[in-house]
Amino acid sequence: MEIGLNHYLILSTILFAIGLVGVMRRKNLLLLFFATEILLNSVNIAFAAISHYYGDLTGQMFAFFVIAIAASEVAVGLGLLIVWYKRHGTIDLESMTSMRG
Amino acid sequence: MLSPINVSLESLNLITLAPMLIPVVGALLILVIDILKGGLDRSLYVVLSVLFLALDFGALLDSAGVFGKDGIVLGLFDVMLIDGIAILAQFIIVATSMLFIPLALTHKRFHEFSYPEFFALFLFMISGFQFMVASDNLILIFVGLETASLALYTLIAMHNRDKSFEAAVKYFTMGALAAGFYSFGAMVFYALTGSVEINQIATVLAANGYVDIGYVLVGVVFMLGSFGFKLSVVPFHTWTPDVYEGSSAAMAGYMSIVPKIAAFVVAMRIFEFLVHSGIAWLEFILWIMVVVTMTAANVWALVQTDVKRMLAYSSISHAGFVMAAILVGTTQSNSALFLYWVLFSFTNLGSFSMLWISRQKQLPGYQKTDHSFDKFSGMIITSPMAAIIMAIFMLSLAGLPPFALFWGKVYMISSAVTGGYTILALIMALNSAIAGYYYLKLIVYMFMKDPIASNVDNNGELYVANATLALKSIIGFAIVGTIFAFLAINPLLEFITTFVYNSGY
Amino acid sequence: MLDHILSILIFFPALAGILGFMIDKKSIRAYGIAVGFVEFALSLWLWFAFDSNVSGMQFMENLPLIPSFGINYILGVDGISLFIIILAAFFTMIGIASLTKTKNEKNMIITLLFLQMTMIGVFSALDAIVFYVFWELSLVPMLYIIGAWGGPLRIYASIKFFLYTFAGSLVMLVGMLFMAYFFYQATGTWSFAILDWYRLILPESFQLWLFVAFFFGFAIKVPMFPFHTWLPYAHGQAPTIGSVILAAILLKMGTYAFIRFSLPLFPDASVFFMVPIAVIAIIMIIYTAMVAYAQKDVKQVVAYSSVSHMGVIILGTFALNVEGISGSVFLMIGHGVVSGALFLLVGVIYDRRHTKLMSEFGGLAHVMPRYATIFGIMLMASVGMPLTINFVGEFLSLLGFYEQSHILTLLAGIAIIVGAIYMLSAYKKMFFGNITKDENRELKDVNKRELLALIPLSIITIWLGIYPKPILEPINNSVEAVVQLMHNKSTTVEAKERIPNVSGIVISKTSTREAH
Amino acid sequence: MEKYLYIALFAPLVSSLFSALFTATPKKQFVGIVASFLIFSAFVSSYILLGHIMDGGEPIHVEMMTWMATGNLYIPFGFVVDQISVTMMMVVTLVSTIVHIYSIGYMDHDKGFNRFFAWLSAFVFSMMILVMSDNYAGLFIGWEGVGLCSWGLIGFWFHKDIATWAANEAFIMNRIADLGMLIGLFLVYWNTGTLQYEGAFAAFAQLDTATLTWIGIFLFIGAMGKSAQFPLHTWLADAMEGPTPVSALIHAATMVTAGVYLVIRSNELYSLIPHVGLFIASLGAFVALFAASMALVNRDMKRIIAYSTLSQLGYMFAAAGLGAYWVALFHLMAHAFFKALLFLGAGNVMHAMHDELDPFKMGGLKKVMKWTWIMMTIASLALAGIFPFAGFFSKDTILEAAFAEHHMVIYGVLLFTAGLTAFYSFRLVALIFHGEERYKIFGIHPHEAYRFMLIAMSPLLILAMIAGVFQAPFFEMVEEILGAAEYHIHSHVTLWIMLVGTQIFVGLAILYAYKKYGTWSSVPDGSSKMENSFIYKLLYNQYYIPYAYEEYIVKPYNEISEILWTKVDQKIVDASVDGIAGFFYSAGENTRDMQSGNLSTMLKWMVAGIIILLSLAVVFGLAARYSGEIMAILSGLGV
Amino acid sequence: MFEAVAFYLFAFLTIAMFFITVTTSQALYALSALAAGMIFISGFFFILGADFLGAVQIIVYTGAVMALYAFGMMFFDTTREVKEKKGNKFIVVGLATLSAVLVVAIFAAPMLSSNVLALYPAIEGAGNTQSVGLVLFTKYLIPFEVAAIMLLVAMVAGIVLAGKKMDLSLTLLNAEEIEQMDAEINKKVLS
Repeated sequence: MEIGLNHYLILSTILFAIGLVGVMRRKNLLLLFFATEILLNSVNIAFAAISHYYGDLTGQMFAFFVIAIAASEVAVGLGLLIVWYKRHGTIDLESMTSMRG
Repeated sequence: MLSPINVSLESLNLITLAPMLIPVVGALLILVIDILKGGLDRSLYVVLSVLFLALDFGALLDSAGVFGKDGIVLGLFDVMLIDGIAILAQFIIVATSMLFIPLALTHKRFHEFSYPEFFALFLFMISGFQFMVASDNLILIFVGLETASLALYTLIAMHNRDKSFEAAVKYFTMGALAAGFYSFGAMVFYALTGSVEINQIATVLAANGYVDIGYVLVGVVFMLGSFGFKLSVVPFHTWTPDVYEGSSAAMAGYMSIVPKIAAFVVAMRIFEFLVHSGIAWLEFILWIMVVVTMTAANVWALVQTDVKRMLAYSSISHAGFVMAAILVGTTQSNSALFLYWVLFSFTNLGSFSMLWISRQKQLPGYQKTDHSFDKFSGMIITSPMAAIIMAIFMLSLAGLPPFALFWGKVYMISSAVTGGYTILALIMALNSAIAGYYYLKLIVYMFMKDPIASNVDNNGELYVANATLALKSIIGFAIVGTIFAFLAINPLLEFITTFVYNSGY
Repeated sequence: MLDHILSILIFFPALAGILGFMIDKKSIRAYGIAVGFVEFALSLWLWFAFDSNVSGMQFMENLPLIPSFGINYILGVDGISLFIIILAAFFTMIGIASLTKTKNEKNMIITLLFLQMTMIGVFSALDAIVFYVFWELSLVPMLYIIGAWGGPLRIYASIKFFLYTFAGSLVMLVGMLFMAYFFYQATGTWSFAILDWYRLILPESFQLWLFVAFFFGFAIKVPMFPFHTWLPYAHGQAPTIGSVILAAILLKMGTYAFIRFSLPLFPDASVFFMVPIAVIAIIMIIYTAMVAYAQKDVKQVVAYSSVSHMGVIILGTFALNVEGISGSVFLMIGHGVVSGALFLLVGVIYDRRHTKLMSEFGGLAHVMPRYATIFGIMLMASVGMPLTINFVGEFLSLLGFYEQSHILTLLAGIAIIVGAIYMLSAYKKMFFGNITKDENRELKDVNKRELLALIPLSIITIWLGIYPKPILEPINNSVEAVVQLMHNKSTTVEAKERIPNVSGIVISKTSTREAH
Repeated sequence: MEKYLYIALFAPLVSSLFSALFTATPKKQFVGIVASFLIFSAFVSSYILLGHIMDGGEPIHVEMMTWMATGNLYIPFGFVVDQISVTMMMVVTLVSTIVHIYSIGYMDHDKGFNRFFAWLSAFVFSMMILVMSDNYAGLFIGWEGVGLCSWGLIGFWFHKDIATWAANEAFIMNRIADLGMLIGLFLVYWNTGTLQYEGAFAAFAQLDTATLTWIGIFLFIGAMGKSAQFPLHTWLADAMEGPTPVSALIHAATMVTAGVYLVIRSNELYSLIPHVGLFIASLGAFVALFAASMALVNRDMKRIIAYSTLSQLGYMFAAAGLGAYWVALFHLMAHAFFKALLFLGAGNVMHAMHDELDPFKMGGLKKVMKWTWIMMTIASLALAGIFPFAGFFSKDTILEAAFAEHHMVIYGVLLFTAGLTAFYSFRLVALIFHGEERYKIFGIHPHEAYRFMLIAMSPLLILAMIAGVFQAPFFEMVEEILGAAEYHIHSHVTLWIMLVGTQIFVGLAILYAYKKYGTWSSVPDGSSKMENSFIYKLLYNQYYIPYAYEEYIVKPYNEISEILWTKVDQKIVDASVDGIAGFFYSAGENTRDMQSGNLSTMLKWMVAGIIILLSLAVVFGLAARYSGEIMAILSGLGV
Repeated sequence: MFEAVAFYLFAFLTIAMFFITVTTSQALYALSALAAGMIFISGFFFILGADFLGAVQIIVYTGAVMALYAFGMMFFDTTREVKEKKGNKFIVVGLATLSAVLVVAIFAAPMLSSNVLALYPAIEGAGNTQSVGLVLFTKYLIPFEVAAIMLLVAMVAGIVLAGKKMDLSLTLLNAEEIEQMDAEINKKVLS
């Protein structure tokens, strides 16, 4: 049973879908951020796999930068959450509906 | 074993980096100044920013000269791609930024402009956008995009009130999702072609004759999702009105222009070859997206009660309108995109600035939001000049000749006509009529309603509550540009067309 | 100066308008009248300098604007546009002169000056985009006039007016862009110059589509049934001056554009659509006349009567022969004068009673004999009494169309019956009978300021009815050129038959070379 | 001679403008005098021109200036004085001079004295244009001009609702006919290339009969309106609401005969299409009878005379239709004299009776109004065609013409009508001037009119008596242009039998009228048997035609207008426009909840967008991949 | 064979962990599951020979990011049970499943263009880290530097947002209050 690229791609897609479920489902912003991490990680697997099967390093590069980006996002995201939490004592996204229509 | 790699300095073309590095240096300098001596006045940072942006602009002129002479320049292992559209986009980005940053010098003090970090982040953001447009490598595009976006989220939040945090969080979260889409899309393209460079992707796909059309489409879908978010294409637009409302008016105006032109350039790079490859599906989808975005945004704008939010929807609609250029995909349409955006930048920044100078800190009872329509009732009586200027901006946005955007619209619709998209051209034209309604609504309030008593008493002070010389100059500049645009269209058009054409678009 | 007289005519009022901001509120009226007078004098000079024997464009100006896209600032007048320009200058002048005291008089006068710029611009532009610029721009001052000084529904009316016409003209814009594209395909250069377009012979199928596109813009402006509903609102709500200018000049833009664009550019399509358009015109004539009859508000009567008369103009235009088109151009002038005067007259009574409902009046002839007389003259002109200005146009229009279709002309001729019905009944309701309302007993007859506007109009009405030659002759010369051009350009057999070959007209007179 | 032409033409205009200057001022006696003088000068000029023509002078033809010229169309203000027009000019100027002078007295106490003269002179001017023009367009100017003045004069007492209503009715009904006329003009122009009589007549010969028939029909429709022929006749009776001099001038002597004039003027056309002529003649005969029958029972003095006018117009058309143009013209002239006289006399009576119009409320007036009585009696005799008065020569010639042309039905009808004419005329005279003085019940003190009014009327009286003398010279004069032969009944015996028989028949009718009404003593109150008979009601209600017009044309027109406005224009046309706008607006209102402000929803929208795009991509991708198979399946299905 | 076993094992584990992350109502579980998932993912990297990436994954994600999140959790006091609204679960799951099924359906078909020329091939004989380094510091030098800027931006942003500067909003204060505040600051500086 040979593990081909498709296996990894399918795995990646499944994980991506799980991430999407999280993104859509979570009302707590922190947990929602977790889901976005899942999204990025799932793609990373695919990149690494493609890179492996093509024998090309670009995919790993991409994955590397994705990790960097994910890390930066966490910093900014948490910063925003902290400010919000300081004011409102919650990080539930239901508390952010002052603008609509 | 590894052999040492020899890289000649000339082959790197380091000069291609100059325009991006200048704002980075500026940002660092600002941070350093702040560390050395805190509490300095914002005017210092404003002027410094303007100076660096001016330098940046100078560097761009230089790049433009080089491009005019030698054509497309690649640099630093071909990661940097300085072609016509990159230069044009950077011109728009830098010029708009130069117009924007003096808006910090308001009469009232607002949180974001009081801190040097704002200006540092601002300059970082500009360099991020510049990297984004000056490359066809999906990785650099991604990194540039994220640099700019992260800075932008912070800039929005720094307005420091509940709505701005809310806006920043919404923008951020959706941005994270869009980043996921982007990386997934890039992954698909990489899987298909083994490359993350757009021209390489195009070459490989063409060589394969698009046999894997299904995969290509998946990649396209995710890319559409990601750039749809950036360009606020329906249904990825939902952040736009909230974010515009949450941020300061000046920032909202800025956001309606700069991030979008950057995204447009990248979208052009990605989708152009796909459209040309004759993927009927993409054409169809883009057609639908353009039409839906234009129309739906207009329809939503109709029912707004706040001017800023209305303008937010209107800029969604404008973006949809301009998306048509990517669909049409001719040299004329791509030139039209830039022409339109140059003209749009004047007008839209001007109109948001008009909101900005009338920004109050405490809202009177009749006013629910910062810039509700009621606020502008009878403005022609209390401050006629401001009302006329605002009206001209609105008329220009509505596409009424001879104001700036009319020429953009004409050229854009003409490109659709030339490209064979007759129905699209008609829909684009008729959308202006729908849009006319909500622009007129403001004019109706300003010119045809009776003023609110308290505004009459203080002689329309409300409308210039925030005005300083700097703001007035910017508005003056915008209004002159808006009215007399027709004088500049010809050179602008020739310049843009040359650049776009020589870049191969 | 004559070389640039058109530019001067266009931009003098605009400049005056801008400078007008600096003038004190109390003195603005005198300023407005002075500017209006100078402009009118200039327009008369234009007429004086105009060579009636030349059928082509005169006083041409050509400046590059966006040459790389073929947009140039080209101006010129011929017999068709000359008199409408003069009419525009004239009406602005007397409009300002007869302006009653309103709030924000200064804004009103400055707006009127800008409006004048756009009106003259439309009629002298020879580049489609420049034409479009003025065409659209004319909406803005009108929007303001209706919206700021109008009646209770003014905002609805003004927005409706604006958006309706705006939507229509956007379709027209697309048509123009197509036209330019076809020109580009044919010649390899972009051009929006109308005279360049005249040289382009399009296949019939293209003509049909383009005709339809242009039609939307023009038809809404005219306004043709069923696109006319903005007009009653606009007129009903607009202040007197707004209605006057709207009826006298702005509506003429549509019919003028038919002659300037649709006919010479798409002769085959014009023939193809002749019958449907004639049917619409007839519906306009009869239907709106009946609707006018049902009105309670005298201004609405005049408004609907405008639509009805515009139907006759359209019919004359689509007669596609010299008689009909000359007649329709003449009727544009005639209707401009007469409907303008009628609206002024309605304004007179509105100023006194602040109502326009006919049921509020009755027996006014007892207290306001001069008013009744002038109203009567205009009424008779409106119903097309011979020796008034309208008759010439109506007669020629119907006469012209009779060549194309007998039965349709017969139907259209019902205009003279139904026109009389609503006009006379309105007159009867207002002026005849005994005074029933006490408010009407003490009404003052027309004063000097009002006479200042009404007397010249009455004189013109009768003078041009008796001796239309000074106007009809230049119109005729230019129209002959248009008809000949259409005949030469037409490709289908039917069109060749329908459009007469005007013998003896040397087409080179209208040579497009003058444009370059 | 041209000078006289211009004087004849423009003196009335000057008069009108002069009077118009004083419209806003109180009554000025001199306005009437000046106006009358100017009209008189026109009469003198016309007389000189008549002399010129009678002497066999060339017709005078002038072209004053261009009116309309475009394309091939060329219409000048051209005027011609030939035999026909000079006759008309004489009639018009003579009657109008008399009416002007008469009006000075009649309108003595009226506020609108000056205005009246302005209108009246304007009418004369229009009429002069009508008859003098050398082309159809000029004729149309006059045609409409007289219509306008008629409107102004019928509605002269504009405070009276019924008067203004009648004015509008007259104008609108005429407009219907004018449309026909206009179409006729168009036909003439497009078939002959000109509207000049000369050119058009010359070209008619080359045209096919169908075209000529159409031209004839449409021009005649015009004539029908102006001359109030059935079915456009109702306005004439209603027009009697105007001042009586107006009725005399416009609705008896001049304007209403314009239709006849048109037919006579276009004799070259109608000669070519005798079948249309026959129709005209038949209609004329019908109207003659029809109008006379309504006059029998009417109880309004002026209306009776109006119906009589209508009836006489029928005679004229009958003559013209049969090709006896000169007879028609002669009857036109003679009729103008005695009918004007009749009307002016009626005016005197009205004055005397304080605007009372019901002859049943008068009676015995001959005692106080001797001159008026004489005049009206003679005018009635003339109308009835009693030898040797004017009517005898003109009307009997028509009968002869009908007889000679072997149209026995027309002849019979006309003959019968002659009897009716005599009856109703003398019914009127008897009721007014004879019998008991019923007016006393109403406390009226009648008085004779001003002397100068009576003197002004005297020329008409004389002409009504002696006009027959002119028959021969008149025939001589117009023979050349109207080219018709004298109508001689082949056998003298037949002729005499006819003449005498007619006279006796008419005489009996007069006697019957006198017998029945000469001693009338009460005011009918609608209870008598006759008044309740069907025929009486039918005739009294004018065959219910005005009622039918009101019910089936006017009211539906009002209702349809109202429906078109409130239902169609507002509810359909406008509502659909607003509907489009409303659709967009409500679309915005209904979908704005998509922007719920909830981040979770926004994220879901993004994902949903991706999913939708993906689904489309999959569909498309599958379709692309299996396009061959799909095509195969589809073709298998027979699609 | 080993590869297959490892793949399925790690696949199962990551899917399970991430599933727990998005479904659990306990924030702590979610955090732990996420961290575990991240580590399992690094397992894939090692299988695929991307050693450097695997190491970075563990260090950056599990080390830095997760630590940050953990601090965040403590700050936000999310240890208590998180309530998710029910009701639109169907939409959520439906959308996600649909997307997964769609993409899987496409990917299930064999990748045809697997004969792509590697532009930046792993260098024979060099370790993964060395190869990565070589590419990173030549071709991807600029993205690398930009990423540095990005991290700087993130740092500045984090400091600004989470720091004291945001505590008092100048946007909401009116002019007098701002003046007063400035005066106090000046006093502090002087004293």
